[in-house]
Amino acid sequence: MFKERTPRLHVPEPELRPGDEPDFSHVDIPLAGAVRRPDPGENPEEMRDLAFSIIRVLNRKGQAVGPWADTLSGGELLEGLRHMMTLRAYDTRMMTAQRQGKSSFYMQHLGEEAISCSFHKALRKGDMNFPTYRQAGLLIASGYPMVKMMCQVYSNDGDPVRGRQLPVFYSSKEHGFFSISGNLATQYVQAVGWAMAAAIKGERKLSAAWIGDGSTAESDFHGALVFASTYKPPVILNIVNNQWAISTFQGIARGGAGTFAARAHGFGLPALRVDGNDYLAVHAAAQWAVERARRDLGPTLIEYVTYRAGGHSTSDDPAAYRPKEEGNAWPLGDPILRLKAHLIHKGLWSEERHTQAEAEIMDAVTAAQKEAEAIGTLHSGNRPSPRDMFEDVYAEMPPHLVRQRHEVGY
Amino acid sequence: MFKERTPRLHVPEPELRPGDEPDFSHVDIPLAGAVRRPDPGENPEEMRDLAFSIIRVLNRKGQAVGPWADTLSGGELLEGLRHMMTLRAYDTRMMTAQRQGKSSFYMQHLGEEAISCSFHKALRKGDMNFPTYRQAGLLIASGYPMVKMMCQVYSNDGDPVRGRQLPVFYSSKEHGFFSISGNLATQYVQAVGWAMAAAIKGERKLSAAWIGDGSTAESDFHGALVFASTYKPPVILNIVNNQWAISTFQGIARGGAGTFAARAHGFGLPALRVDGNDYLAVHAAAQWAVERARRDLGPTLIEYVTYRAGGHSTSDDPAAYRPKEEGNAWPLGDPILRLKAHLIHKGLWSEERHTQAEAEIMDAVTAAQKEAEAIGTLHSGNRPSPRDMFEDVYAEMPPHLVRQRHEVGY
Amino acid sequence: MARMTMIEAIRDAHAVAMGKDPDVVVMGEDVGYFGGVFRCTADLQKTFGVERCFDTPISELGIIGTAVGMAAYGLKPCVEIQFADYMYPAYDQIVSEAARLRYRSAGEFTCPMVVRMPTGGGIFGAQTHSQSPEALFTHVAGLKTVVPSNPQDTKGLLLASIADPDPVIFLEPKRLYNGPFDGHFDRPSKSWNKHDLGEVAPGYYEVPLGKANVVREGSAATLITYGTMVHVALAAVEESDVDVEVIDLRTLLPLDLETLVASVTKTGRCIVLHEATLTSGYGAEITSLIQAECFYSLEAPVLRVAGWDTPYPHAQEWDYFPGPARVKRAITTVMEA
Amino acid sequence: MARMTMIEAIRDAHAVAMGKDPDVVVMGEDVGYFGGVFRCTADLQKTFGVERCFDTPISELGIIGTAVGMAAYGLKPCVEIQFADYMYPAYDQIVSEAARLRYRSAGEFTCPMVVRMPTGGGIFGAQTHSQSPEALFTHVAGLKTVVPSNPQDTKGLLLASIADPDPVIFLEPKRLYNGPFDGHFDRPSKSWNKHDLGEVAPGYYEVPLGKANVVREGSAATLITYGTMVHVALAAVEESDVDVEVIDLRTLLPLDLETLVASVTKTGRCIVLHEATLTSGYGAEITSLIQAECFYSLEAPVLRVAGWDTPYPHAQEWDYFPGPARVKRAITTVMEA
Ligand SMILES: Cc1ncc(C[n+]2csc(CCOP(=O)(O)OP(=O)(O)O)c2C)c(N)n1
Ligand SMILES: Cc1ncc(C[n+]2csc(CCOP(=O)(O)OP(=O)(O)O)c2C)c(N)n1
Ligand SMILES: [Mg+2]
Ligand SMILES: [Mg+2]
Repeated sequence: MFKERTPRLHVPEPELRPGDEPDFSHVDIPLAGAVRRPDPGENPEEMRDLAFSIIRVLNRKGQAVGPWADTLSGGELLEGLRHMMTLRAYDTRMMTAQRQGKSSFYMQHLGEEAISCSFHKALRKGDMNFPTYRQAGLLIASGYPMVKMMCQVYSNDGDPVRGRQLPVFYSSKEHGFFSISGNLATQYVQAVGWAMAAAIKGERKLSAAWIGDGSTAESDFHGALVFASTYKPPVILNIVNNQWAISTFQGIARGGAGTFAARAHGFGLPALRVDGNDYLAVHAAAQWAVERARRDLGPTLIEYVTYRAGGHSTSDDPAAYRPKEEGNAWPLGDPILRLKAHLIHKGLWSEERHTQAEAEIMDAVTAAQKEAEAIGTLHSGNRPSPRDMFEDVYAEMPPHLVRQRHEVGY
Repeated sequence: MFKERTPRLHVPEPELRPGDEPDFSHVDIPLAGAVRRPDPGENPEEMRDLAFSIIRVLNRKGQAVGPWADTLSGGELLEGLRHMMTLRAYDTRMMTAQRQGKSSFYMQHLGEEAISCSFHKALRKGDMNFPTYRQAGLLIASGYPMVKMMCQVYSNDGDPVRGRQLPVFYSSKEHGFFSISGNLATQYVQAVGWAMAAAIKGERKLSAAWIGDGSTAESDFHGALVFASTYKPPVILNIVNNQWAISTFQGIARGGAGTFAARAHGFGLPALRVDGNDYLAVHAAAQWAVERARRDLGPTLIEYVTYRAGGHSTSDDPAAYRPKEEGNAWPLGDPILRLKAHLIHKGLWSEERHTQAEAEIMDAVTAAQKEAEAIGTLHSGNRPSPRDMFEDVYAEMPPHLVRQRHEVGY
Repeated sequence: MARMTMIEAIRDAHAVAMGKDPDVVVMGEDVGYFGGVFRCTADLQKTFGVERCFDTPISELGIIGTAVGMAAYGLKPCVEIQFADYMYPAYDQIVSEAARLRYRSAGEFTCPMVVRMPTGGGIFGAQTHSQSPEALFTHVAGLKTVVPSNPQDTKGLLLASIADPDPVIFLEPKRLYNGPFDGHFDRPSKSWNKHDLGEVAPGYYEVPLGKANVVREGSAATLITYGTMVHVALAAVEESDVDVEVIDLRTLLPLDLETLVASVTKTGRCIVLHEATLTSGYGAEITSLIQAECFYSLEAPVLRVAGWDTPYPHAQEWDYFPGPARVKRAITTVMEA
Repeated sequence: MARMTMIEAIRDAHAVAMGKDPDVVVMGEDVGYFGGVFRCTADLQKTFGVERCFDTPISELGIIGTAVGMAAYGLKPCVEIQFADYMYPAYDQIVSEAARLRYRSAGEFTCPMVVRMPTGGGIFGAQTHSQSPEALFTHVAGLKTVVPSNPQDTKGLLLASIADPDPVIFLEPKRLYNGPFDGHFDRPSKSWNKHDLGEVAPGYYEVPLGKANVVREGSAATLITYGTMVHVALAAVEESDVDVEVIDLRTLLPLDLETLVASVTKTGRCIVLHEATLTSGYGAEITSLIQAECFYSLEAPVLRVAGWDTPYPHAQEWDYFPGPARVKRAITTVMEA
């Protein structure tokens, strides 16, 4: 017989809270280059190990090492650096604009720039992302006009979604960026449906689903995995594990055991776990998953390990629930500095060029901002019409809405 | 570079359809006694193998073998046999009664009797099951009065839930049987909440969640695993894999890869996979999980591998979607015959005693049925009052319901 | 013209739509090989292939969630929720996603899909196989809600729903699947075979959304209803000696308010009848509109007859169901007011 | 008496209830260590321990689903859904489970729980942080639905809800969290500090469920409303020269019909006002009841003023919100009818 113990509620707690010294020494981080790269066609059951490690390419010296290296040319890497720097500059300006009251709300990407910027490079025209609010890098990397993004942030008359959405919930079919919902996780399963449609139509397109660590707890995550494992359509299931979901740490979402990547195993799907602050590793993993999709081998789940260095949104102050300097202490570093170091190591970049590029980028962003502000900001200038409020509820406006619109005087 | 292939929708299909010869030769069934039994306190990560095999105790000769044997005494086994035989006799009578129009609906357990009957033996008073419609064995094994069950099947005036529920959706707090919902899976996560409550109150009780293979696709299954893995309350997460969900085979629910048991791994929870037609194996697995709960080691997931030998319900005819004789061909056999053989092997039972017991049990069931029918059946005799229709919507009847009740004349 | 049950009309509409448009796909629990627990999709898989009609896992969320993605891609998913009582797990995907996708993307992404589900009681299905949740859809901007009452309309409305560029909730009164049930549960059941509206034209035709049908003209009062209750209303009116006009809404949203207002303006009295729970039921909306639009014509308050504010019971089903007796009482009340 | 915001009143009610009854537990997204994104549960974890107030995974289904199990066990879960707009994933557990458990088990299992959620717009939250889904709850038998309009009521109603033996949906108009917002978005915002109803008594008290509050007596017309709109109504009435009686429902279900009927019988005119989408909104139920009960007193049709039948827009928030101007126009209309 065994000794009975009275049950307790085990509420996971992060080890560190405000006032504590940041410490990530318990995080098991493999050396760059250490994780094997199986052929994408290998049996998923033979690669379960990949869900419990971290694929890394860039080492501390800025070298690209190991079997996942060399998926991108020097030119592509330089472009990638520019994308990440642009996203960061954009974030900086928009955060400030929000603080100035020019916008109602903003959400930044600080520390997570590599993921969306690099992932985009593995896609092609016709593929579709179902992003969360923290993948604006997909738009930047796709060349979407920044002025348009800003117009949405300002909810002015240039806003492509007519002032109907929160600032950062962009939408662009042309740029493979599905309209962001605001309800967490709902789009994860929609991405699976989109890929099923591609499979039904027999068209060579894939979709990429995006979700945060905290949001994996939502039902749609499960629905997505169930349908993805059943029909095996060309979908890539991305989880951005930035370790925080507003004020709760990742332990609340996964109970302190296993990894988010391992969720795929219960569905017979392969999973990769990747250094999300390593532009090269993100791309290599994405490319591997893209190959599986394009070979009709089915879905792949990828967990990007990163750290949300900023607040959740402009409404959040992380100092209330975690140590202040934790972001700087995160051992996987800053994705921009790491790619910069690699490019310098390769002789393709220098501190001077970086400083100059920073200035150029900021100039371009500022110019775009001027252009957007010339149209209007949240409380001034040209704004979408109240008439727009009644449009697009249906393709054709039904009588009761026409009546209501008339009541408003339009 | 790789060769691109146009994606297709991979719709899983069972290998056999009506007209085909039943064939289970592809099912990998380990020998009885072959699967190891780790200590319940072992690290869940060290026992992932248990989710990919089948724990079996009874071999073809009727012997109980291996590390999972010997959890029950001969007397307990004899009682278990009686429970299963009673459940089967009850099913037979109620199926007939439904066909005679005495009831609106019925669902039987044919082939799955061992699971609920044996599981119950691992519990104690105060524990709570959150069953589906296919675990009436829990009530039978707990000594719940059969007449009461029948009164509910007949929706007569003796129906403990006042005619409000479908026939087989029983409820008995005293017997640790939570009110069955009718909406699949919803109760899986409620069981986790119940166990969390026990943990919050520090009371030595556990709960058992029940779900069918098909229903694991529902969102509540995920919610249950997320909350169970986060707070680690004393809950046992049971999956009855009877291979069919109405007309769809288990491949639709799990995409033909992995096992249902393996779903636990993504949450860091231990999982067992058990021969559901082996009364001894079911009990041994249940006891192992109960020990984990009572030692406050947290949740355990158990997948019971069985086969739904009958139709889904009285509204279903399985001949429309699967080979007729598939039930008989299922290699793990009939749970009653297997336990019977074991008891005979042990010298505790004989063909004669079995035949005699069958007759006795059928007499008892028939007597109960007479008693229940004396009160009434669906369309005749005493039935719950329309007044009952308005009760228990709230603890206290609000004015609008009083008004409506008066309108009906009560 | 062929005689059909409502089930056959649904199947026929699917077959016609799938034959006409390769982008129409059908999915749901048990709808593929087996053809649905009510057989509404029988043979579609055989005819159109497993990629056009297939079984899904038991996840209503997954069904609607993937359908949203498919619709955004360019397909026209026509999905079945096995019982309306089981639509709740998909409610978020319907309300927050399907209904609002066009709006929030300013028309860039759209969601043309049909969500079919059997509704209503009268089959001893108890609380989880009897619900009529239409009011939970009519409150949601971006959805259209349709409830047919006979095979002829069913086919035409379903084809119109599939052709519609927006998400349509298509509620099928399951008590009408096999015959025009008039609420007299204790009489032999009738079949569509002997009913005029059981005649269904072959090929493609639409019954337009948003157009109500005056199924019986009358001068003394107006009875507004839909689905199963159309037949209950007609039976009750036949049994009463009051000349009641009976209107079958067919589409709850968009609503054919004009037809309703014209009728009530004429009759001066109005009953609204549905099987769903009274409080905050769709009858409340109709009542509110009628009292606003016809205030000066009304000689009596609009009277609602509906399911009681309780879950749908099993044994007391016929005490719950608003049958002809209650409707006749209501006619008397509204005439005497 | 202490001056409190609505947020502080909620927190205080929690603290009082938890102090009084060890079975009261609080959980939800971010409610534990951090104390909730609106700070409604601040310090509860510190005071009562991590087992009485804790953070949950981001699964509204899981929150309500586990709460149902806890309530059935004997606890009294008081849970927060971060925004009402995010309650849909939990809707099945609320409608099919919490609301019907007592009924389907004939009282053997019950579900005493409170589901709190911030509702309403006016904070530039757009379609996913602005909704008022009360009608989706009032249609469901087995639920009670409460909407407070000031700190004093909030505390008493929340304590009454926690004490209630059945599931209560507690909708908190977030635009009132910090002050009595009257719809004049372009004027400086007011605080509860200077408002009488910001005075909250210490300790335990209940404001009973099912009792409306006549917040302004009047003789010319009755304006029935709840939540944020109470303040909008009062502002509009003050600015008009019509003597309108304003009623704050406080509890939508059970409804204090008596108080409403008494008022409309007296005034003969009635406006129903809410922020939620018009069609099938709760105003339809009120309107239907009033026209039925007060038919012979009504001198004008009951007039509904509500949010438009569109998703809640972002930039056009103040065109959507039914502010004082629209209410004043409605007063004129109803008086001139
Ligand atoms: C259905 C739903 N529930 C709750 C919220 C509120 N909410 C917005 S973001 C967020 C945290 C998400 O965390 P995570 O998924 O880790 O993404 P991250 O913000 O870290 O990128 C929460 C709870 C929501 N938007 N939708
Ligand atoms: C939410 C919900 N969706 C659909 C149904 C209809 N339904 C009842 S039983 C069933 C199949 C369940 O299969 P499984 O979970 O394998 O259990 P089994 O019947 O095999 O024991 C379905 C689809 C339901 N009751 N609830
Ligand atoms: Mg996160
Ligand atoms: Mg099954």
